[in-house]
Amino acid sequence: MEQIIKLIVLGLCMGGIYALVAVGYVVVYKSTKVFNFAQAAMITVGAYALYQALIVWSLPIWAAVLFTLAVGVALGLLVERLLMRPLIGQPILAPIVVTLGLMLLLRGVILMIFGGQVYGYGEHFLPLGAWHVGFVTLPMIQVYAFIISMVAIFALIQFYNRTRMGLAMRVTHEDHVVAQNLGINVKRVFQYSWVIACVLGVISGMLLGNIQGCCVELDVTGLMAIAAILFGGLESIGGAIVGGLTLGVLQMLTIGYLAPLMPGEPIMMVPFAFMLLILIFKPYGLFGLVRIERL
Amino acid sequence: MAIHRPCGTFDRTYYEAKAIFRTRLQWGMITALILALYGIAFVMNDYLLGLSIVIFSFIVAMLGIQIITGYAGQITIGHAAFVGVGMYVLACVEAHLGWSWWVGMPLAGIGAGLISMFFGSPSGRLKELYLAFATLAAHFIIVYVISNWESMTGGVDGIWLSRPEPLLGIDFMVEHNYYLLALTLCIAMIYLAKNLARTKLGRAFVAVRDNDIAAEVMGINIFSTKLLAFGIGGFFAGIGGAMYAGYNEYVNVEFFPLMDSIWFLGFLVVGGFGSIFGAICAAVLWKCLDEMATLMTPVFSQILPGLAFYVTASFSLIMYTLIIVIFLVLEPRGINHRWNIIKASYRLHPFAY
Amino acid sequence: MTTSIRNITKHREQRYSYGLTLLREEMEKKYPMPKEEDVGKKVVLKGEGINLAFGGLQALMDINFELKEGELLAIIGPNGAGKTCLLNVVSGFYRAQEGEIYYRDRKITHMSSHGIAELGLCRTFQNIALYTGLTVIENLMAARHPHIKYNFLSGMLYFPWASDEEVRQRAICEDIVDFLEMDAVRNHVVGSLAYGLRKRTELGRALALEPRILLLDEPMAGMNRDEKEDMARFILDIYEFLKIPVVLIEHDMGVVMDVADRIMVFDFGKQIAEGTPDEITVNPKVISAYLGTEYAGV
Amino acid sequence: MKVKLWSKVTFVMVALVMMALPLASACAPAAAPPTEGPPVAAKPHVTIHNIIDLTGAYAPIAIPSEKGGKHFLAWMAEQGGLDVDGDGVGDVIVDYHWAEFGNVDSRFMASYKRFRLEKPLIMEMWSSPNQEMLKPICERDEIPMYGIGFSDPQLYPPAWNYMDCWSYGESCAGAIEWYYDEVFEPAHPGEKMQVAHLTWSSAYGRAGEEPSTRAGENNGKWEVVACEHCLTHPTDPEVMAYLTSFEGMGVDMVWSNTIVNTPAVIMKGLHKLDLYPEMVHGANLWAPADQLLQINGPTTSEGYFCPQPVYVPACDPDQAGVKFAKMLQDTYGRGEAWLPNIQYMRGVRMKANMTESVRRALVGVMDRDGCDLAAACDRVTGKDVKEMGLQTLAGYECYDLCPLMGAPAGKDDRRLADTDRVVGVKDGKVVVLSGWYKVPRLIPEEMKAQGYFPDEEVKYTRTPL
Repeated sequence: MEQIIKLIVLGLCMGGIYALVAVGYVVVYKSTKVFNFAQAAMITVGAYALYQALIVWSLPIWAAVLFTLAVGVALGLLVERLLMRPLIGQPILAPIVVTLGLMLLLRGVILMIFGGQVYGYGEHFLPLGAWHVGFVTLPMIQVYAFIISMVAIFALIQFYNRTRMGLAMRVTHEDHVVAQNLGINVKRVFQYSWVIACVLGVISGMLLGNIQGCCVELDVTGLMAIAAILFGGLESIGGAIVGGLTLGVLQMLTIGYLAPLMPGEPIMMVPFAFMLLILIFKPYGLFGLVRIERL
Repeated sequence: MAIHRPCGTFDRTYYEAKAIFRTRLQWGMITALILALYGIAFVMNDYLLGLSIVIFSFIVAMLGIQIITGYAGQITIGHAAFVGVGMYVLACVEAHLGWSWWVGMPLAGIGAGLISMFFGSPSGRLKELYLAFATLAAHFIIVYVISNWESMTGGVDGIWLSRPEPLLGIDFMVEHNYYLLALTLCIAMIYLAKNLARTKLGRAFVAVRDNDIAAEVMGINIFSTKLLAFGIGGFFAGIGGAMYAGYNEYVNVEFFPLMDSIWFLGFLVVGGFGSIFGAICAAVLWKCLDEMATLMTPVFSQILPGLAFYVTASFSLIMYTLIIVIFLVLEPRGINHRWNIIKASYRLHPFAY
Repeated sequence: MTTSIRNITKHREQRYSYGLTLLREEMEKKYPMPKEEDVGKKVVLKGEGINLAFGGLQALMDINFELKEGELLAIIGPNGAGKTCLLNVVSGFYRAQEGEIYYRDRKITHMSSHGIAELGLCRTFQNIALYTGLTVIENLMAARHPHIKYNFLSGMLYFPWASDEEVRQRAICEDIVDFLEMDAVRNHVVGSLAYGLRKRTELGRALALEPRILLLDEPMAGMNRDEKEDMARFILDIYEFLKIPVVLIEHDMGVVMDVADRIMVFDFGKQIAEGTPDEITVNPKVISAYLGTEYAGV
Repeated sequence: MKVKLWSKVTFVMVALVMMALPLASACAPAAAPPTEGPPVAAKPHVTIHNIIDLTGAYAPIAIPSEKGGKHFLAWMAEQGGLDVDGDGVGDVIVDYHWAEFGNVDSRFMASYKRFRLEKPLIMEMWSSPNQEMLKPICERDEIPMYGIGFSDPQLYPPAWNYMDCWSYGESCAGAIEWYYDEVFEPAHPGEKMQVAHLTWSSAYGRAGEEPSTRAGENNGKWEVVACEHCLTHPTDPEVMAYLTSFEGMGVDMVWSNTIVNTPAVIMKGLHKLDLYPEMVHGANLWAPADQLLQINGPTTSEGYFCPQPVYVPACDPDQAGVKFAKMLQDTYGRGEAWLPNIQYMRGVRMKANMTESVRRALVGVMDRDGCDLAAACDRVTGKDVKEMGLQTLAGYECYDLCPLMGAPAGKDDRRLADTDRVVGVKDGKVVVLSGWYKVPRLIPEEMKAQGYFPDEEVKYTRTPL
């Protein structure tokens, strides 16, 4: 029992970051109908950007974080303008290939700048240590990461609900043509979506870089968040949050209880096998929208 | 196509109209090309032969994804894993049953085809993006099973296997004999793929790709057609894998990473969807670029000492992606389309249209 | 006038035929032609109490219809009346919540779409749904799919019999292309064709599937007068040569009144009238549906 | 219009590249860069080869090692080449041909085939699956291959492959035994230590599992209770959940056979969950403590240890070998402050061993055939390098980079070192925790049954020196 509670608590902490990444996927998909596989690489970019600012340039924390966010914004603008806009109107395969390619491209760029070395923030970012609540040990960096993720998601929801641009974005989610006819600049909306997604990506990158260290393989977490989205459906932010938290807990429980029974590394296989099952029985995810096809 | 035909070549029968090569010149050129490919086996060194063998294997595997994604329109991000299944079926047949490569090779094709069909079966309900997710899941599951089914696959240690047994006194341990075998197989597979594309099932594939709802209402069973696409594509992947594993004489689970699946898809775009020629171009380009990346590293390290490691290390990733993106943005129909334009302008010269 | 397929493939020579000879010959081999006495009497397609709803929206309400041998039935009604929905239900693309559909006394309500198509219920689509990447002739060949006999293995290996079969089927498709007067564009990719030609290709594709009932969903929508006349001529010719019943959804009253034997009128998912063109023109319900109640004189 | 022009230009470029590629590949063997340094006409040449992975999973270890090797070769070129007769002046120019294969096996194989045309004397190679792939092929081609480290299937049965040190499994068993003897037993007398493996799922990662289990069964000191696997760069849930369940099992020690990123996450996990010092973590030599300290910072690195076969620049600055490596780095490196590290030392040592075996082979050929040096350079083969070079390296001092090059121990022994020393992090500093000791030799029983290692007396005990 103790074990289960420990695992669930830790899983929820990690689930916060998954939720953050998953929301990044959803934001872009809702607006542009492009599934951005490269969201995974944004995590790596965020982690390394913070490393560069915080450790190499020895900036104060606030400046380093601001720099990283700025990198996220710039990346979002660049990607949208250079890669995605020329692809508007092309068949579904084109954005899939481009975003997958972009993932590898960013990996290559990071390799070029930083080499294959593994880096870390040492003790310069969030405080280390742990809180003890009963028998549960709450690692501080994990709890901070969870809180920061939730704050970021909350800010995003407020942006959607409270601002003019948020309203425009919500309209665009429904239908591009209608939005355009209403005088909404759909291209601007796309731009905003990409920027938001990239910023979310670099935030999760900073948090993950702190927890796991900077390495080009950080994008694995991003790939796993794909499984989280399928729990929640591709088009719902609430679903992504629930999916992320579920995935975190599910992974913890899998490893805690299933892994001793099975050989090898189940961390990638189990979420994806689970996702495959969900897809077979619920082809649009658990809470996804079912589209009526017309002739 | 008609506009690309020269004036003066006309068909008198439907047999002529549906032939692959319709003029004597085309026949002559393709015969010369094939003879040349066979001929250079005896002047190339081991390195070039090996490179060509790898290219031939990847052409066959690339034809597989061309059939699944290019013709039938079912996006798969797990193709490298299907190739890997082919390698492992061959290796297991050789290691556990003691059968030779000649038996193992078709079994590898069939095994990979069946696995591919199994993971393609969600395509009955899933489309496009969701199918891409499902095949991504297939990649992880296949890799997991292979690296953990130790009694069958030897786990992560891999399996050694042997080259084909000598046939008619030809010893395939000699590099150029294996090259000839790979070339023959590759040409045969290209011929099969070409025939598939121009007959009944190929048209059904394209129908499903272009408009699956209409295809269903117009008498094509789309589920079985999609399954067949996965099966046949997987068969090609398996044969490619078997050719490749036979050349390396060893298989390991690290030989088909996820990145390869992405390159398969990406270079398919570069080559051009729905064309056999495009698949061939894609595989040749991919493997030649690979080799160029290897060859460039030492050169770079002399030009840019210090930096060289990092520049060259990322060369393949950055360069390949840029090529793919440039093609998608500027020429989404790939090399194949450009090639057709070049052919047309040659034929129509001096007229523009 | 009848040139046998055998002769054509054997002598491998270009021939010119008029009037779907090859297709008709092919169909006669499989099914008996309708008998004279059945025409206009024997029911070939029947729907009973069809109900279809999407969530809360009732798209079809208790529809009953009959199509008789050799009959040209037109379905008219305002936009959104459920005409296309009915065709979708008949061709198995939508599943009706209630009701049964019979084709020549065979229940087809739960058959798969492609199975229904193989039985010979062939249709065209309101919004063109061609295989855009294929040429006109390949589109027709793709529609021949259920009727091509060799399996995919002999296709891949291209055995002589597969080759012969291809040529035989090609001849039939070319015949259809000739009939539709599309010889000039037969090798063009349909994505690049003009609207009228694409509509015609759709008709050709339905023909290539060997229809025993032809379901046409607004074949003349968006066409000019000449094109409409051409299309009407093709429909009448098909009706004449193949002796098959045709269901026609159309908005152009002139065409409908000229060609139809019988007309069914839909409004808001309900069947409000049925009868010969003359009866329909004076039916007050129809007038109220089209022009408003004040014109209906009720 | 603009786009069209661009598309044409791009297409022409790509087409040209495509056409040029096969041509370039054909010319490449001839055009490969000949030397690292100015060519001297009069001296004869020999060539050593390397196929390395600088981008794949092994990049963090390959890059510093390769730098070390290159600096060493540059230094040697500056001395005038390989000094065959021992008079302090170089006699033979050592050409160095290398290829980066990015962990893509087709590129690896092509590079091997390309190098094979040059009749290589000795070939250095990285990454376990490819070494395994080449095991029978190298034997057939009579090319000795020299690897950075091996797992058991590569070492047993012996083939034409040599390794820079012991196998990963043996090193793992040695380090666990050290921990048991020196730390665990004094604190918990009479108890059996519980060991858990948390490592990669690849052949390299799993290399420690089976041998350490076997060694534990044989000496009765510890018991392997779990073998779990994580990703190359483990995600947090993996490490946290595994550690939580290890805590439930009462595990005393976690071992991972990986490169530095995995121990970094595990150490963080241990400290995050407050499991240290009840549970400690050790990893193999490729996860050196100084790198870990850089990544994690002093607090979360506390208590980490790993066995190392060479002197560690961070703790033995006065050793001659370390000074030598520092000199190399200062002269030829370009201001990378973190070098030289352990891997740099290993890289230097590998190149030193390779050139030394070539030197011994040249001397041997001159003796055998009675020819001069130039003729010997032409005549020397891979077989000569194996028999007269690599197999005679026992006791070679290797610029004092490490003590006691004790191997090869026997006819079938392919190891060029069998000593270890445990290095760890204590009070935020990298310190040496143990003296030098001989790692146990763990030959699988079935190998002995097959008749290998007849002259080998298998010792299961770690012998301190």
